[in-house]
Amino acid sequence: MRMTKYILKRLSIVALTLFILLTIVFFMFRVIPGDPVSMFIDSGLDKESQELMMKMYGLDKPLWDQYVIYIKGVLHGDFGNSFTYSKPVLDVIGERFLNTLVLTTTSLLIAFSVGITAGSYLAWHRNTKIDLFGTVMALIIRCAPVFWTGMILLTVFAFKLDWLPLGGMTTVGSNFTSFWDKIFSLDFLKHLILPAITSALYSMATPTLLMRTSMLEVIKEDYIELAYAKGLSDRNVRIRHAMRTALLPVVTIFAVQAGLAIGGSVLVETVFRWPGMGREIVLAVASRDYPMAQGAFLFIGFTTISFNLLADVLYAYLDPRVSL
Amino acid sequence: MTERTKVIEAIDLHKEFMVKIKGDGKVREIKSLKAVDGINLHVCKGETLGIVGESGCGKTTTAKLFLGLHNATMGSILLGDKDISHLKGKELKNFRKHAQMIFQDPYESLNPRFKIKNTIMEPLEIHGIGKDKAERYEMAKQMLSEAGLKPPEEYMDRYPHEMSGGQKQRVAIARALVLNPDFLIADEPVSMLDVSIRASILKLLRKMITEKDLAGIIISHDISLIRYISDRTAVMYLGKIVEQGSTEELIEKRYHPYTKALLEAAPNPDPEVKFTLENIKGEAPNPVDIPKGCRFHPRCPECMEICKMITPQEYDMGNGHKVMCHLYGDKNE
Amino acid sequence: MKNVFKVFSKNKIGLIGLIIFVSFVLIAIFANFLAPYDPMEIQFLAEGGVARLQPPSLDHLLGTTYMGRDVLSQMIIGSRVAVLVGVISAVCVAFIGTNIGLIAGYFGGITERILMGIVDVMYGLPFLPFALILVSVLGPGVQNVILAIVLITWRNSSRVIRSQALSLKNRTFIEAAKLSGASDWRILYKHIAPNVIPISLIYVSTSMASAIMTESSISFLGLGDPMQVSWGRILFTCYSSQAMFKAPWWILPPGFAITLLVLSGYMMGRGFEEVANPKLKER
Amino acid sequence: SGGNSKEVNNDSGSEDQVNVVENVDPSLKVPVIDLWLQSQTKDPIRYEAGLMIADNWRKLGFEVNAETREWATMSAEGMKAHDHDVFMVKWGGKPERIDPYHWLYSMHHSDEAVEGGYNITGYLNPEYDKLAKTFATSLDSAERQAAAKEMQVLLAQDVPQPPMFKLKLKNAYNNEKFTNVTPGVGLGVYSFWNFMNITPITDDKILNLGQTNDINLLNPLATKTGQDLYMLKNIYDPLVRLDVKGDVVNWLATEVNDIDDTTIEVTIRDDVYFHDGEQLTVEDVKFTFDFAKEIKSPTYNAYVRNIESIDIVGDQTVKFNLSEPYAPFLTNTLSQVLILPEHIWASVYEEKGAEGVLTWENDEPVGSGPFKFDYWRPNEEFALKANKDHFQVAHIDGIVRTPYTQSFGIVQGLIAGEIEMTSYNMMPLDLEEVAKASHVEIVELPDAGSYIIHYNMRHKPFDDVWARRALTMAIPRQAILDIVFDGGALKTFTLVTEDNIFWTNPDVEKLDFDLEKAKAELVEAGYQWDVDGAIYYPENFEPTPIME
Amino acid sequence: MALLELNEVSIEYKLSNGKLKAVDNVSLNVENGDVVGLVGESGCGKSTLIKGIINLLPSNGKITNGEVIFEGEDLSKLEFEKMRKKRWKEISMITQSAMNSLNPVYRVGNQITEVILEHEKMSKHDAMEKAKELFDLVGLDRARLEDYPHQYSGGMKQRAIIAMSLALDPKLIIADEPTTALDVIVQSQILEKINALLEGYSGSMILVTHDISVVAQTCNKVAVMYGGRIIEYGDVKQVLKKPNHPYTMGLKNAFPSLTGEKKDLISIEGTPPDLSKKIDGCRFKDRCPFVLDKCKSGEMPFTRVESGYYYCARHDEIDHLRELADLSETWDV
Ligand SMILES: Nc1ncnc2c1ncn2[C@@H]1O[C@H](COP(=O)(O)OP(=O)(O)OP(=O)(O)O)[C@@H](O)[C@H]1O
Ligand SMILES: Nc1ncnc2c1ncn2[C@@H]1O[C@H](COP(=O)(O)OP(=O)(O)OP(=O)(O)O)[C@@H](O)[C@H]1O
Ligand SMILES: [Mg+2]
Ligand SMILES: [Mg+2]
Repeated sequence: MRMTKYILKRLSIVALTLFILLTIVFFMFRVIPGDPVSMFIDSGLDKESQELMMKMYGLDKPLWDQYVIYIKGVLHGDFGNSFTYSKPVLDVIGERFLNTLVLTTTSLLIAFSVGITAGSYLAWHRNTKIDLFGTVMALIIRCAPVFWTGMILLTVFAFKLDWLPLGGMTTVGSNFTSFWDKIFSLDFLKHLILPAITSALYSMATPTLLMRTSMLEVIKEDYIELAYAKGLSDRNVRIRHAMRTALLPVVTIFAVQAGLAIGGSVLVETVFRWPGMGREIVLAVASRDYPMAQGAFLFIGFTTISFNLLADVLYAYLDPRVSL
Repeated sequence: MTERTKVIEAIDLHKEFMVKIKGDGKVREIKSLKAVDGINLHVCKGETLGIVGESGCGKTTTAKLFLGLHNATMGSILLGDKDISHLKGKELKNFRKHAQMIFQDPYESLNPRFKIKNTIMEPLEIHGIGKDKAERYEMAKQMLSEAGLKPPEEYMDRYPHEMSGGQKQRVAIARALVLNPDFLIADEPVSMLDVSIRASILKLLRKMITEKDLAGIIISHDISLIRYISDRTAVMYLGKIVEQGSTEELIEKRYHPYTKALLEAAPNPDPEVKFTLENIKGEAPNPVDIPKGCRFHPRCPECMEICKMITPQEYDMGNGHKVMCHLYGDKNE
Repeated sequence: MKNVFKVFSKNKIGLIGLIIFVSFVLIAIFANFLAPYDPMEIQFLAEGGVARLQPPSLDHLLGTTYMGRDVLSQMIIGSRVAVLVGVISAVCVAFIGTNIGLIAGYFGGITERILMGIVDVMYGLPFLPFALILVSVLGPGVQNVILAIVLITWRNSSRVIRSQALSLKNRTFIEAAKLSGASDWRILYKHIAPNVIPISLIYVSTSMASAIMTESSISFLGLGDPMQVSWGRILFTCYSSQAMFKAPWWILPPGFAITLLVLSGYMMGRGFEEVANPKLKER
Repeated sequence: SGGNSKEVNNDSGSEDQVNVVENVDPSLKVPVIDLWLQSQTKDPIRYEAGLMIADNWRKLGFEVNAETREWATMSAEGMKAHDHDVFMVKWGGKPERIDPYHWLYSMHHSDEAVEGGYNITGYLNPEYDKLAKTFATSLDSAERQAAAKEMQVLLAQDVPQPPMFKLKLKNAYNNEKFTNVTPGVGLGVYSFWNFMNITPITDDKILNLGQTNDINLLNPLATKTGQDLYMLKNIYDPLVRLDVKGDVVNWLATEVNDIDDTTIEVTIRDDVYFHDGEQLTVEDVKFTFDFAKEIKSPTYNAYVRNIESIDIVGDQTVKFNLSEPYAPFLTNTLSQVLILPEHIWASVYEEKGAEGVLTWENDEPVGSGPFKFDYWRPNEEFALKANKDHFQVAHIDGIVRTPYTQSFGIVQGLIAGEIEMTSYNMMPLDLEEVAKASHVEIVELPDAGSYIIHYNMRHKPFDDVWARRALTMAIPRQAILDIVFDGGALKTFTLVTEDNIFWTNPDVEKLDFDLEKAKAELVEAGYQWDVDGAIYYPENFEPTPIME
Repeated sequence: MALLELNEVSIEYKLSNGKLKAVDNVSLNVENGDVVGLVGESGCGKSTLIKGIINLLPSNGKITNGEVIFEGEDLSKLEFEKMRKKRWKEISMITQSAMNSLNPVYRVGNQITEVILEHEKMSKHDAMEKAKELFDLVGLDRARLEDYPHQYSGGMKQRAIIAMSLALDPKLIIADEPTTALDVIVQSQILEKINALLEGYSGSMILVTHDISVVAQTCNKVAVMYGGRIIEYGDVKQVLKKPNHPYTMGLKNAFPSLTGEKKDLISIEGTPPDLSKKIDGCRFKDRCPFVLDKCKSGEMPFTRVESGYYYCARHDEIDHLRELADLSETWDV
């Protein structure tokens, strides 16, 4: 009961934050020079048509009115129509968002499972060569620009070796009956491998290093010494006592990483032509598709915040000492 | 005992904290915690008052209230005849010259990034004492050697981590006294130190208090230490002073059952004397929910029906010895 | 400060990071002398024609780009943007973040709530998309990229510094300073600030790393300053011309350089972490 | 310092010291030229070329501030607000621009020199305006042709916004899968006729197209990108179509008669059915034009603006009454407006109103064209299938169009056989790449559009014809062709490109790269230089907007 | 045969810049039924020594010399698996800070049953039953087995650890400062509990503390450790009544007492030796008021007495020194 109340309270803060975000974003987009219509002058939009088009988009109204209309719409769950697609923004986002989500979730799962295992392994073998090597490697991979890693992987595995496709989400001409049908197909999987690995490599260092540090802290704790004194096996101490507790701070950064991954997905999506949110936001900004850009931005913001909330709840669930 | 002038006096002092604590489920609740719950205390010139009590009973809070580091929720603190409990700005700064404190943890009470000389010279600088740096340097040196760090030059340029705990505590004493205060509180000044050097710090404190004719309060949870250093002793339990009087008399008469318990529990280095502690149960309750009636009654071996309902008032047993216990109610009527 | 260098001399990782970083700074400072060619100058072959996509040779140690520009010179000149963006944004981020964190943490109450409220909202902003939009709003240009980075990343350090300030302000030596009569500002800047500086320095280094990364990402997406050669832009040009699969000499160096410089940031950060680590403030 | 070509090096050696003044009046200094470059993302060619142009202008003493703009910014501030100094645009050579109405009338008539108008440069020449009027309204094509040639001469002298290059468009297709490829003017293999004519060799009769971006909107009344319209033209039919050379051929219309200057009568076929089975009638034709006008369709506004009314005059005949003579009525209006099924659009209108029609997705378009809509998964695939019941049936069974964001994807797709055709213009590196794959064949076709540099005659120094001419002559065309285009383009000196034989005037003055001549003309006009080589106006200078 | 026999055990830590000899040549016998108190200042090597006994030294620590014979077997040479089987079953431990010795993320009950299940074939249910009995034994409410450690007070945690240490009926219990962090009253409760438990217990115990009074109250033997060496060992009553080493003398007099007349407390000035440096001569020489030239170099002379041994160069003048040591002036510097 209390938990629900807490979450509701947090959600109301989230709503407020989102509202502020929305306002910032709304006005920010209007400050950008350029408009969604004049870009088409060269392809044959004469001056009257331009005005008609501005009117069609509701951009002839005073800024404040546009804002009020937009906010009212948002409150009713209507984010307006995308100028580019002439579809409700939510429809477009929904699709792109799922794509991004599939990619980031996969990569985060890889990153965290590998990172946690590697991190605790390194901590357990602290001050050895393996530890040094692992730590340095993790750092190096963390520092390589993700788009560059992607480009290299693409060159090697797709271009040179021709093992995997050059990008995109599915093979040209393949036909799937549903979203789920698609994402569980072998073809999709092949397309997913490189981008997922690329962004997993990038996100992996943080959980690895954090897990390592956290383990090192935990190893010093008295209850680990006691666990040994109790005659527990090495494995038992390591997994049941050390890893379990060391996991806690890693959980909190999951949210941060997830937010980063979703926000940063634009790079991987660009390199691998993944039709996701990140790329959409760039396109929308470039084409001054205000409703689309606002919506996408808000959506990413919302996801980031939700992940934070999720992490807090998860943390409280995992750590009996913490109450919300 | 001659009648001396009160330097500082607390009248009906209260301090409440709002704390977040865990309720049922996994959500925090905000509750009030009465850390200090109406105490009356005073110290006179050249006198040392000891305060003993278990952890969490409000000793440190009391000390901080005396020094204006906390604002009292209720009640007042009189320095001379001035209430200092809600001072601000310049007045507060002025008051600082009169009252100083030594903290429990010498490792914590010195800024790790300050050299010793900076630590000691800083108060002088703030209050504009001494005409220039050189003079302040001299004053600091003088103070250090008074605090037993000889030769002082050797210590002036050190960082705290280059000194032992005892030495740091001496620096802390020097810093506290360099402003020539009238009033000094030492909050568990030796509890973090090794037994072998405790005595010298205690002695130094005692010497300073008498020599400089200060009013001193020394806080400890160890009543046997208090015996060695204080003229008067106050026993604190869950935010209240349950018994106070001259140290010797208090140890001898031990009116309050809690005082008795404390004294009995005090460790004794004599292997011939074994424990006799049977009569006190459990641990001090959480100050967030203080028991009704006498706050000691759940642990008290002599608990009566009345104790469960009514908070006892303070009874004067003569000679300034006061007890807060229903056992002594009739004697006073 | 002296301590910092002392610790660095003992801390291998930090030291290596420092050396790498200083090397890049030197390259950036002397870029004009070091670069064998003008990075934008189109090179011609002896037999005529643009020297397109020449593999590494003595004339062009790292080969040439599709437009016949010398990759090595571009790399060297490109270090200027990286170092500039890195250093300036890092210093600004640390300065703003530290001050806001200190003030919020120390004064608490409504000040803290407002400042941290802002930080919370900032945390809702997805970093890269927001940076992209800001750059679109402000127009391309290194200074705008820096501004965008600073506007967003100060949130990170301010949060940590605040929690540091929060814990420091309850430390006894702060109470002791209060007892000495020190004013709030004195306590804040003479007593607390020096104790958070190592942490700020961690943030200087790591924000430097992330600023460089962000700049290169923005440039890679084609939104950087087109009139400045930067590593991200070299990669962008390489990616968008169709040469990326064919010219490893073109695609590899900028990535390595970014990695190395970013790495140096994190390594220095590790060094500062040792400084900040309470283990060293031995009892 | 960059971008020096051999050509430039040769010429910059001239050390003539003409008109160098020691103490020149600083107020005469020619103001800085802001040259807007296209950001590299949108077009690296315009970016690189711009840098080279700026370099050469500097050699004349002009101070040039070259900075890049995002396309959206540049279009709003330059194309629309005309607030630029100078920038470059690549204008597409769409088939409807074969009739040079757009180039000659819209882009240079004084009526269009307002915000949002096409006369971006602000060219005001009464003599030209007169010719333009004739060109726009006369129904006599010889008269129009003469006017057009004359106008081109004027433009070549005055150089308000000179064309510089036209691309050699190189499209690719898979010659093991398809044959009979017929690229159309302006569109290359993306032309309607190609889709009609291309013939499969194997059993795989679906044509896979690779493009750089996705289509956006299938509502013919509201879409604004060519990409959308070209696909819609396969689904819907216009009354007439422009053939591969750009000439008008009847399509839905069986007969088109000019009754007089402002009245045109059109008779349509009686065997055309929409994809839902309803017959296409004259009512649909009338409805479409009326409807486009009524709901103020931005796409068609320019075309239907002149239509006063439409009368149904027979079972298969309608009469268009124009408010004023409009010469390109056939090439523009009748070939562009796609006939919509009234039974569908009228009910949408009823339900949603005018605004609703314009924002309607129409994501399952029903037309009458030789291809039917199949499916569309945005950013993945867009598919059409052949309409076997059409009066003209394509040889292929369908088209699948895949958007690749990166051109290398297209190239690799072609090589790997993922796609069989692209209208993406192959760059030299791509050509190198596809040369390895024998099944990829290149078709080449000169572009009907060109790269135009838009001076702003409202701003200094472009208000002076001598400055414009000199600047034009300082554009290192050959060097840019060699270095930037790597041979993938040609020089052009008239907006009506040389391949447009009927309309072009190849005998205009050609202001090719010649720094010396440029300088000489400037000297003649009285421009002066200080000792550092910076350029100054003559004393008591009055700009000459056009040549007299 | 002694239950545990330490023969000339030395333990070193590897540091980044050298070595630190935390335990230097220590010999000790623990007989069945013995309760040995190990006292000494902070950092003198107490914890290191007992970690050495059960082979739980951190990775940079190593037994460099001597043997640890437990029931005839040298534990220091035992391989991990065999040692692991012995831990808790034969030797259990009550750690220095019970506060942190319980894993915060598991219920206390589970942490107790975990050790039972690890060493004994028993069902979960039976193990839980056993845990309940143990809780009864140490006076904790059975229901609290379901709680997490953070829901316990300090005293309760300490009791829980004591309960855990008894779970497998070990032959030896090692308690490392079990009461340091606790309040006087709670401390005496715990000590009393330990005493009570020891009465019905056949095994032995080593109790580490820096508080002589704890030793006095609980142990029958005491080992006084200083600078890595046990400088005096013997029967509690003997050692505390008639200390033989000047350090023991000082230490004993540094403890305040509530009983008896109030005499001056003694303070042993100076700091313990730096164990990372090689020490020549007596370890206590820098702080010893009786130091002579002969103390300053060579090995410390070993003197065996009836119940144990001590190291002091002035062993023939001990009685005289003892008298001097009672005077606080002796210790003033
Ligand atoms: N700033 C504060 N905010 C909330 N609660 C506080 C604060 N300071 C002290 N308390 C609470 O007030 C009570 C009394 O604390 P105080 O520190 O005065 O006790 P103490 O007697 O000094 O204890 P100890 O012997 O452990 O130092 C405790 O329960 C403590 O948790
Ligand atoms: N892991 C370690 N690495 C290096 N030195 C250590 C390590 N653990 C302890 N030491 C050092 O060994 C010496 C003895 O430490 P130990 O913990 O045994 O002392 P102790 O008597 O238990 O002290 P305390 O009363 O503070 O617990 C100290 O000087 C300490 O600094
Ligand atoms: Mg306290
Ligand atoms: Mg210890």
